[in-house]
Amino acid sequence: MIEDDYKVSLDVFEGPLDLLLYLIKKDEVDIYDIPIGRITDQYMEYLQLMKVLDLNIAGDFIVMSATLMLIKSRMLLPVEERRDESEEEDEDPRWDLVRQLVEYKKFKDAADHLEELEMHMENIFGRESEYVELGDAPDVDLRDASIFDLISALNDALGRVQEEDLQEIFAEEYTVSQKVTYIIENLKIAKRLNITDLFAGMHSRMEVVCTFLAVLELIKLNRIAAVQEGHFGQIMVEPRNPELPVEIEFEEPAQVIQELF
Amino acid sequence: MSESTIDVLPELKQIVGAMLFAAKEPLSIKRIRKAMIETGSGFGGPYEQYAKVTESQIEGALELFQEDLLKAKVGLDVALVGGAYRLQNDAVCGPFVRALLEKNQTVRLSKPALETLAIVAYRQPCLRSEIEEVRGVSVDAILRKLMDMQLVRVVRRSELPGRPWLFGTTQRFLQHFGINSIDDLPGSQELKRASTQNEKKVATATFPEMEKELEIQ
Amino acid sequence: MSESTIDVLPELKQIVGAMLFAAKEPLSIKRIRKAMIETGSGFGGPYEQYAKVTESQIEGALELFQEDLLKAKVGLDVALVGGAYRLQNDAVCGPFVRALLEKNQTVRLSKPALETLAIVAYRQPCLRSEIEEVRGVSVDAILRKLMDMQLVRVVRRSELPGRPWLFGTTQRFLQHFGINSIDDLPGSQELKRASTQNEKKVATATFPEMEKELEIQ
Repeated sequence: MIEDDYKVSLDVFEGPLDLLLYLIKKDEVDIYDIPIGRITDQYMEYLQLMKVLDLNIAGDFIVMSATLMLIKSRMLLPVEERRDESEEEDEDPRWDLVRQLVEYKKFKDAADHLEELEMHMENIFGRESEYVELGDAPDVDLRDASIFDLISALNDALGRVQEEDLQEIFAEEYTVSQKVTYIIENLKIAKRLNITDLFAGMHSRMEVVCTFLAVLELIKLNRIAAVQEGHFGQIMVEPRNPELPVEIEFEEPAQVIQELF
Repeated sequence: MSESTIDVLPELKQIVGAMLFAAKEPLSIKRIRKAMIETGSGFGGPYEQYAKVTESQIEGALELFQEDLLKAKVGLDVALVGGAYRLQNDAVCGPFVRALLEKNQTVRLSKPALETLAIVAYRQPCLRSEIEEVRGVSVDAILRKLMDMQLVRVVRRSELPGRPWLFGTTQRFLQHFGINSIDDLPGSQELKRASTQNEKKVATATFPEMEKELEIQ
Repeated sequence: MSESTIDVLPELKQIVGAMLFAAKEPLSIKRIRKAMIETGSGFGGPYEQYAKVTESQIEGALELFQEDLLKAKVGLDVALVGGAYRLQNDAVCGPFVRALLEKNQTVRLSKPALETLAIVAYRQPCLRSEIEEVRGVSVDAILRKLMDMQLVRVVRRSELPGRPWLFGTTQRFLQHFGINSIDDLPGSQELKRASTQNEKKVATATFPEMEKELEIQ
């Protein structure tokens, strides 16, 4: 079983709306005509992975899954019956959600604009000789891949792993700390690694998951950054503070492994 | 390299340039005028003319200064940031300046932080619950961090039950992003809304811990 | 105010201007070249040309920069101070800058301090006893103050019995007075003397307290 104090607890500041927009963008579907069944299934799949990985997901994600299920079921009803249930005329059950997503999308665009301004200002120095620095507080880099991008990469890697003989899997021993060392050592040589390459040649799901958790742990410790150039681009792993020694104690996530099978 | 000679009276354009250069922070027209008046009345004689300078004359001098600076292509520029003028390096020279100052890695804001900041910027003064309604996720930790970074501040308490805090952006926010005023942000009319309308609409969320901390300060 | 565009490569003149502006201290040509090379090799691509920049090219760019700056009359000037270049405000605008910075009372050195400093400057490296010989009065306190102000420093111990300290001026001294090098001081050839000749001549004075303090540092 997973130990209570083992938490990757990479603060997931992204919420359910981010996940939905992520899926909408990934599938290139029309935000005003969301294929609710397909998106709901994908949403649940990601949510399941996040739960299994024991990320600090908020209740908001659960609430949204209920909302999605409700919309999905109401979409199945003929229009007349829908009207009976709610007093409103003919309203598409998706409408409230769409409105919320569109509204949020506007602010995401506004945030993109701020991001551009921030990058521009990095090259500007005033007489105070300081670009208004935000202090040393280690923050997640702007180019950082979102947690959904990472999970998507994990999903792909798991998909690539051959269905194996279960006996064989459990015979092998993989640990997160082992993979932490593996990543650090590899980054000393390569400086920059494609996350897909990190999973390359792995034959068991356990190994993939341990590697993935090691990536999350290192991100959380601000030792590495997962950066992505452009939406849905390749995710690269880079070292952040190479001079710091690694001293991480792990409780191995046995439960995670079990749940994935 | 020139000799110390005060036999030629400087033009307004030169003076604003020298002031912007020597100042450690952006200068407002008022502040420039104040220094000119002080010098003018302090020195007297031919300097007295500077004591009569108007704000629009200074504005004109600043425009001329920027024009001539850009024409000369000397790697410098003037920007209006948060209502004040700032002398700064030309953005194209940024990479060289960074190398000189050994600024390799800059702390950049994460996407969620930028989004939260955008909501605060457009909707200010706004409640934490309003931000959470838009983002669909708790913003407690991010808001706290943005306040630590002095990009967001508490504007005042709202009149809603529980008197929750209303948040807004700071002068530092404007400086960090090089913005003169919130109205300069694109789509500000669309994304803004009458605050009264929403203050009523939005459910009151208590924010006890943070409020307690704030009161101590 | 422009968009983030690094699509136009800056001229050397602009780059040296931006660097002098952003630097906190005067810049040597070597230092400017180092930052250019770093940027050039770091960015690669079209930037690589900057990695090949020579010192004389930079010197040329600095001359051009100063020329264009003075032509534009923007209240700024370049000075060569202690072998390094510094961007500074135009001297004629000084009174206005002082008013702005509220530096109405500039710290001026007293006559005795200036005299002591002059002796150190022309005769360096020199012993306290040499200064006292010229001034005919103890300079212990003044010397101490000048060292506090970082205008005077200990160069090394002399070879004389008791190994007393030898004093000299600092980089800050050059900056404070806007001098490029000691040789630029008027009559420096006349006032200087072969230090060997004098080291023997001058009586050794102990300077116990000060020396003790210095050793602690």
